[in-house]
Amino acid sequence: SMEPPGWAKPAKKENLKDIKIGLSVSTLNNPFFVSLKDGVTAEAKKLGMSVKVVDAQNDSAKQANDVEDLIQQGVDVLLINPADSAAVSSAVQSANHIGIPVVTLDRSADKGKVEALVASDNVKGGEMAADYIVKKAGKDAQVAELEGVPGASATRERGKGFHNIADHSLKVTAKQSADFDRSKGLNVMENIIQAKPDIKAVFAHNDEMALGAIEAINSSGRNIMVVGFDGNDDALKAIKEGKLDATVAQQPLLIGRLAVDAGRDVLQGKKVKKNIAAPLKLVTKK
Amino acid sequence: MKAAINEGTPAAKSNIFGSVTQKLGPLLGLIILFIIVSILNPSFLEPLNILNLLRQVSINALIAFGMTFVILTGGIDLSVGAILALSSALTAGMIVSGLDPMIAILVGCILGGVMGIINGLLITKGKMAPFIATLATMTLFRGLTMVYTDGNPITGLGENRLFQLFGRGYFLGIPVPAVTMIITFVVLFIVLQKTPFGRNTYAIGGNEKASLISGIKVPKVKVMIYGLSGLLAALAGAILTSRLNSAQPTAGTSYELDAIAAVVLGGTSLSGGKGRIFGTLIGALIIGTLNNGLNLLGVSSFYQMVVKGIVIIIAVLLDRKKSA
Amino acid sequence: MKAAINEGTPAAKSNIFGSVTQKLGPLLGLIILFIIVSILNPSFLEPLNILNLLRQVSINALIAFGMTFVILTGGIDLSVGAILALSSALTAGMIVSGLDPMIAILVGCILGGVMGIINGLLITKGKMAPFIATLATMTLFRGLTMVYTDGNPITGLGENRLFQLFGRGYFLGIPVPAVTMIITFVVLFIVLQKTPFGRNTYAIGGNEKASLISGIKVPKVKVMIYGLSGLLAALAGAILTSRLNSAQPTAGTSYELDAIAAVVLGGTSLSGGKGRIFGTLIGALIIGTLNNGLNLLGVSSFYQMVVKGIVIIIAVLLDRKKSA
Amino acid sequence: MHIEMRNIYKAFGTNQVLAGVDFDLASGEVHALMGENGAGKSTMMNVLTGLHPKDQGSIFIDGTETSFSNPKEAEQNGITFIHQELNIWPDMTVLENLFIGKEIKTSIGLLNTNKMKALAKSQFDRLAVSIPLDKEAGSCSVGEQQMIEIAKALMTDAKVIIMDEPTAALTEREIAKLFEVISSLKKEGVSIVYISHRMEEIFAICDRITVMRDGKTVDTKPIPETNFDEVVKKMVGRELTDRYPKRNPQTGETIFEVKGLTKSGVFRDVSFSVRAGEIVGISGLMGAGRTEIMRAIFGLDSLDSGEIWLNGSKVTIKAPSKAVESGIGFITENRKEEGLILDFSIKENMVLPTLASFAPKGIINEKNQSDFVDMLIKRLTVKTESAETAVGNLSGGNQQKVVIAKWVGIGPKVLILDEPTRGVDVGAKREIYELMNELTSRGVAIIMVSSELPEVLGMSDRILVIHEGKITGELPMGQATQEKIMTLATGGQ
Ligand SMILES: Nc1ncnc2c1ncn2[C@@H]1O[C@H](COP(=O)(O)OP(=O)(O)OP(=O)(O)O)[C@@H](O)[C@H]1O
Ligand SMILES: Nc1ncnc2c1ncn2[C@@H]1O[C@H](COP(=O)(O)OP(=O)(O)OP(=O)(O)O)[C@@H](O)[C@H]1O
Ligand SMILES: [Mg+2]
Ligand SMILES: [Mg+2]
Repeated sequence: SMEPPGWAKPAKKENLKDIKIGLSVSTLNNPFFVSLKDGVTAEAKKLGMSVKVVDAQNDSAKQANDVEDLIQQGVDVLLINPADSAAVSSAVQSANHIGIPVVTLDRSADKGKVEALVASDNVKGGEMAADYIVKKAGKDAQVAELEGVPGASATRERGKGFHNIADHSLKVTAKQSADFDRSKGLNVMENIIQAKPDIKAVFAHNDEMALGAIEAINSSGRNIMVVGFDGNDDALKAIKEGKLDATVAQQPLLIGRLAVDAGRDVLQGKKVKKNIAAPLKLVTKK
Repeated sequence: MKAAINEGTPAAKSNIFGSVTQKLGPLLGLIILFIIVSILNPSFLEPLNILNLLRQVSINALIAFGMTFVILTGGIDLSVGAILALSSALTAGMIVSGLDPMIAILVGCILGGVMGIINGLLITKGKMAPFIATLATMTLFRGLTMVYTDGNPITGLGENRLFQLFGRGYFLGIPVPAVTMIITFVVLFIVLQKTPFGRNTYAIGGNEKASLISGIKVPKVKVMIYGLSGLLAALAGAILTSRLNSAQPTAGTSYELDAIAAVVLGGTSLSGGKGRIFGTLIGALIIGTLNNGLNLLGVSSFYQMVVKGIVIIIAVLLDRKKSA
Repeated sequence: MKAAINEGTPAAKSNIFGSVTQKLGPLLGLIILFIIVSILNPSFLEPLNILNLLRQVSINALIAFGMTFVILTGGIDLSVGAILALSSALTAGMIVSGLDPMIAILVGCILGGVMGIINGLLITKGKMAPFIATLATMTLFRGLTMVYTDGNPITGLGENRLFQLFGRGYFLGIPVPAVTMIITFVVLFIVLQKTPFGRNTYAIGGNEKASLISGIKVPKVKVMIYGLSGLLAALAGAILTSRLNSAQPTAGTSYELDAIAAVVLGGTSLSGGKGRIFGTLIGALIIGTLNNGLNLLGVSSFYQMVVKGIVIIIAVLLDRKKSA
Repeated sequence: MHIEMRNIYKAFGTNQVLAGVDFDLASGEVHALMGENGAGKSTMMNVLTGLHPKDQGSIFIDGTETSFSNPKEAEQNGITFIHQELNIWPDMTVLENLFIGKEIKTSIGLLNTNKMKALAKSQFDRLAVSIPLDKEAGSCSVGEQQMIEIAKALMTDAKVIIMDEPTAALTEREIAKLFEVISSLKKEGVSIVYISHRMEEIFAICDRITVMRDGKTVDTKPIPETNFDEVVKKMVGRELTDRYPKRNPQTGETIFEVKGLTKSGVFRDVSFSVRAGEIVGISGLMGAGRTEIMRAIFGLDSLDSGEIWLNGSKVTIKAPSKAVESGIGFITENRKEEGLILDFSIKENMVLPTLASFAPKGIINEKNQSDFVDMLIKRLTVKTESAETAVGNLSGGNQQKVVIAKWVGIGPKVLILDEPTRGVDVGAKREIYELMNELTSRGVAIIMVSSELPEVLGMSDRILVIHEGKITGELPMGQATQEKIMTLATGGQ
């Protein structure tokens, strides 16, 4: 059988008054997701709901367990920030079996019933970054790409968007992973500069790597433009100081807030949009 | 430090009394943990949660069973997480290309066994230290996974019912992964305690030279054991593939550490020759209960790490005290 | 398996010829690697790149120096990466709250030493296996880092020039981290080869029981060595903090594996008692050259893992062959 | 220095090892300490030097009650212990070994290698030892390692030296040198506690003897007032008529033969054969290569060339498992490292080579196994409460019996015994010899490597002498004498 035995199912709750939200985050080792979580908790607090947060540490298997544990705690609505959209499906389906509504954040689920997806479009963001580089560095400029953790969805989507444009408008002559990590971004960038001295611009899949790349570029004395992704505090500060050229800023706090609102609406029987977009914006030094 | 010299001192005692506490030590720990968690959050003991717990534990337990054999010989296998990922990717690849999922799982497990055998050969024929041999293959297998999947998860595994049941279904009300784990446990328990192969495993860990001289085919046994470890990692990978309905290239990252922790919490000595697989089952349940319980208690993931570190230290220290 | 039993058989030979190849083996490997990479991409040999390489290597090398002492005693330290992160976060926290950065670094290093001493005490007083003790503290220290930083990097470390030079500056044209690494190497080389403390380190790894009987204060030496390992990890952390101008909560993840690989590639035996710190320096350079070279050659990160795994296997196998 | 130990008690767990021993050591005497394996000799000395704390009793040194908390402290007070188990660091050089824990430093705290070298040299000269100081200790022969330990002890300027079976691994020549050193130490007023199972040595160099049994001192007497038989009787509690049982060989066909065994640098062109029911003794100096030949026959080391024939057909033995399958057993010279799994029970150790035969259907039959082990325990008179006792808790002699039982259990056609009675007390020795007789009477071919000439002479039907890896001679039973063997062993004709 694909369903838990009847005797094991929890008693269903009808009371909508004190709503308990379950939030499963893909990771809290990254300021972006920390902000996303903060957005959820702040909004929930405002609305007087309680939140249980679990952290999957980027492991889809742990996320499946986490969601089960949240269901066990009798949450009324599940906000899931999937570590991977395919892998999260079965967790969504288990929630569906029990009848708990699911809202996903930042990434969707391939299968199962999801009431709403609140996300900024990573593919779109990658395209925005590429467009900006084409505009500033010129068509067919040599660029480098600092990729995130191999296999992570952000890596794939941002890379995909970037290449949608870059493949015909830019020359991506170096493409290396720096694992979303600042110190690796620094080392890898040092080496790229060494190998490809004619690089004009770098697109980093997140701000951490971009900030690492800046350190490498500064000490090499070259002039290379850097575009990051996420818009975290450090990056925004670096843009203000003129160190970083641009970042594709997401609005994690907003994503969190919108997700809570969507969850509330579903529980109150209101209709919600399937796709709720949190706008991306390209932040530059102007 | 004197203990090092007095080793084996409580001669008579250790047989009558020692072996009882050796067996009960970890179990006692588990029971205490159970009591604490269920007092703090009664929903822990609800049937569904216990079923969840069993399912959650099954993957780590399967890997840890293989790791028990490896550690009993005095070795270590750091590559299990990477084997899990690679075999899972290969299995998914076969399913996508149209092979029957259950046959794909079987082939995947065999491939996992082969990867383990490669470890075994590096260690025996290549005379590499297990730590470094499996550290290298960990990197290698993980790299191959990335190359094979191009860093993308493999999805579209179809709707084969048996395959879905394998990771997500229930058999007589018990989650199928838990059933798999229990059957594997019983088989391996018998192998380890009741067969010459099991005895040889202990012997090699107890004194490898003496084992060799006693006519035990030490290299052969070791290769088989690393093969077993790879096979079980692949089996765990198959369950994960079914649960997640996809193969994740990053699956299994740092699972080796959880498996080793389960083995050690279960009272098996890292220097080999001493320990039992029942302890490993308990060890895996302790780790699973911690994960599950801390989630239920709403402890933030940062504090969860702190708590887990402390619990491991306390558990091992208590075990040492008892056996001292 | 035969090697285990024949150990040390080629009595006379090993003194004249063996010790030379033991010293030269890893160095030879490094030279071959250098030649291959520079043929494939001549820019590898440019002075700026060599300076980069030295700077990139310095962090792993510093950690690996401490790891060499630990491994020589037959132990292992899995917590170095977590100590690096925690001490780096604490240092950054002190700087942000207004302490003089250089004093903060000093205090941070001492705190790292204290964390190492905790490891040492768990291992000696608590009689825990080093693997499991440092596995537990790895989780614990990493958790504490997360709790302390709330998962966010600590920034705003100001513009203190000395502090910036520490990770990013040059001294007589050589990157300061490389200078730090070289000075540390010289000091530790003398400690290990020319002082009773160093002798004791080898003795404990060679025969712990006999060392104890010979009046070596084994627990004290061990605690000091784990303390040293923690201190060096913290020093590496301080360099990283300065280089990145911030403390990253996830810094140092899996650095322990790189450090262990450097030690083993340098020819030090994981079972203790045999090896040299010069080898570790070479080992760290091999790993650094691989990372740097594969980047320069534009090898995709997936294949980088595959290549690294294979290189480690080949290097260790060749080393075994030579010493067999 | 005058030492007095009074009414000492010491137990390990429930095992009461010392139960009220008294012992006194006068200044400048050589005092023999004898007793069966497990009588508590080593333990008593470990208590004296502070390795193990005593449970009860008192120790007086020059009249003042003293209690050392560790061996280092004892050493600083002039009491040095050469342990029965060698304390060697195999990967370190001879020089490093000599100074571990007491390195000489320069004024700035660095190692003073020159000074240490000079000191080591002078000590080695005194012992007439010529081991290179930069040789790895692990590649030294057991005898050389023993000499390193002795030199190390002499360097401490001790007033009391405890020697726990120092000659177990020494050659006649080295033993002679050691005895010279002992007598010169005696003249300097150094006292020596001399523990040994070799009766001849005791009567050759000791002034007084103390016999222990079951953790108590039975008697202390000046050597001239006692004799061999009395000592043995006190040790084992009964008369022991002969040290070597009568051999009554009934040899059959040649069942084992080796031809031209060669391993370059170790041995060359070794050929010999053994008949069913025959004991072939293999003699030679320490390091002559006897053990290496046996290891190669057993498949532990590789051969460069040569053939092994068993029951008239040629066999290739690439691994010990093959040797065991062919019916060859090998009792190694080093029981703790190579013979036993110390944490395993007696039972588990004894069935190790025969496990598969107890599991015809894959599952081990515990009952059959226990019956088999009980039979072996009885037959070899292993002294133990139960078959479940961990082997590590047995005395040396009983451990040796377990190793032998393990190989008797496979029903061997050929049994190789390498130093079968090293460190074994007279009583147990005699039992081992009787067992060898019993085995040969049932047609087992035995190859016995031994460094104890009386043993070789007492038990062999034929003696082969090895010198530097070559067989230099063969002596049939009736014609062998100590002198003839020594001539062949040193390469003379
Ligand atoms: N560290 C220890 N822990 C437990 N038991 C021990 C320990 N040391 C010795 N024993 C036990 O104490 C008893 C006496 O051992 P001891 O080594 O003193 O005998 P011995 O007279 O020196 O014998 P041998 O002639 O074989 O050397 C033995 O039964 C032995 O197993
Ligand atoms: N484990 C070992 N490691 C290194 N060298 C060894 C080892 N065992 C023996 N040797 C060396 O091999 C040579 C032959 O030693 P072997 O032990 O075969 O001699 P033996 O005649 O049996 O003497 P013994 O009575 O000491 O066993 C010696 O030079 C010895 O130093
Ligand atoms: Mg003794
Ligand atoms: Mg020998």
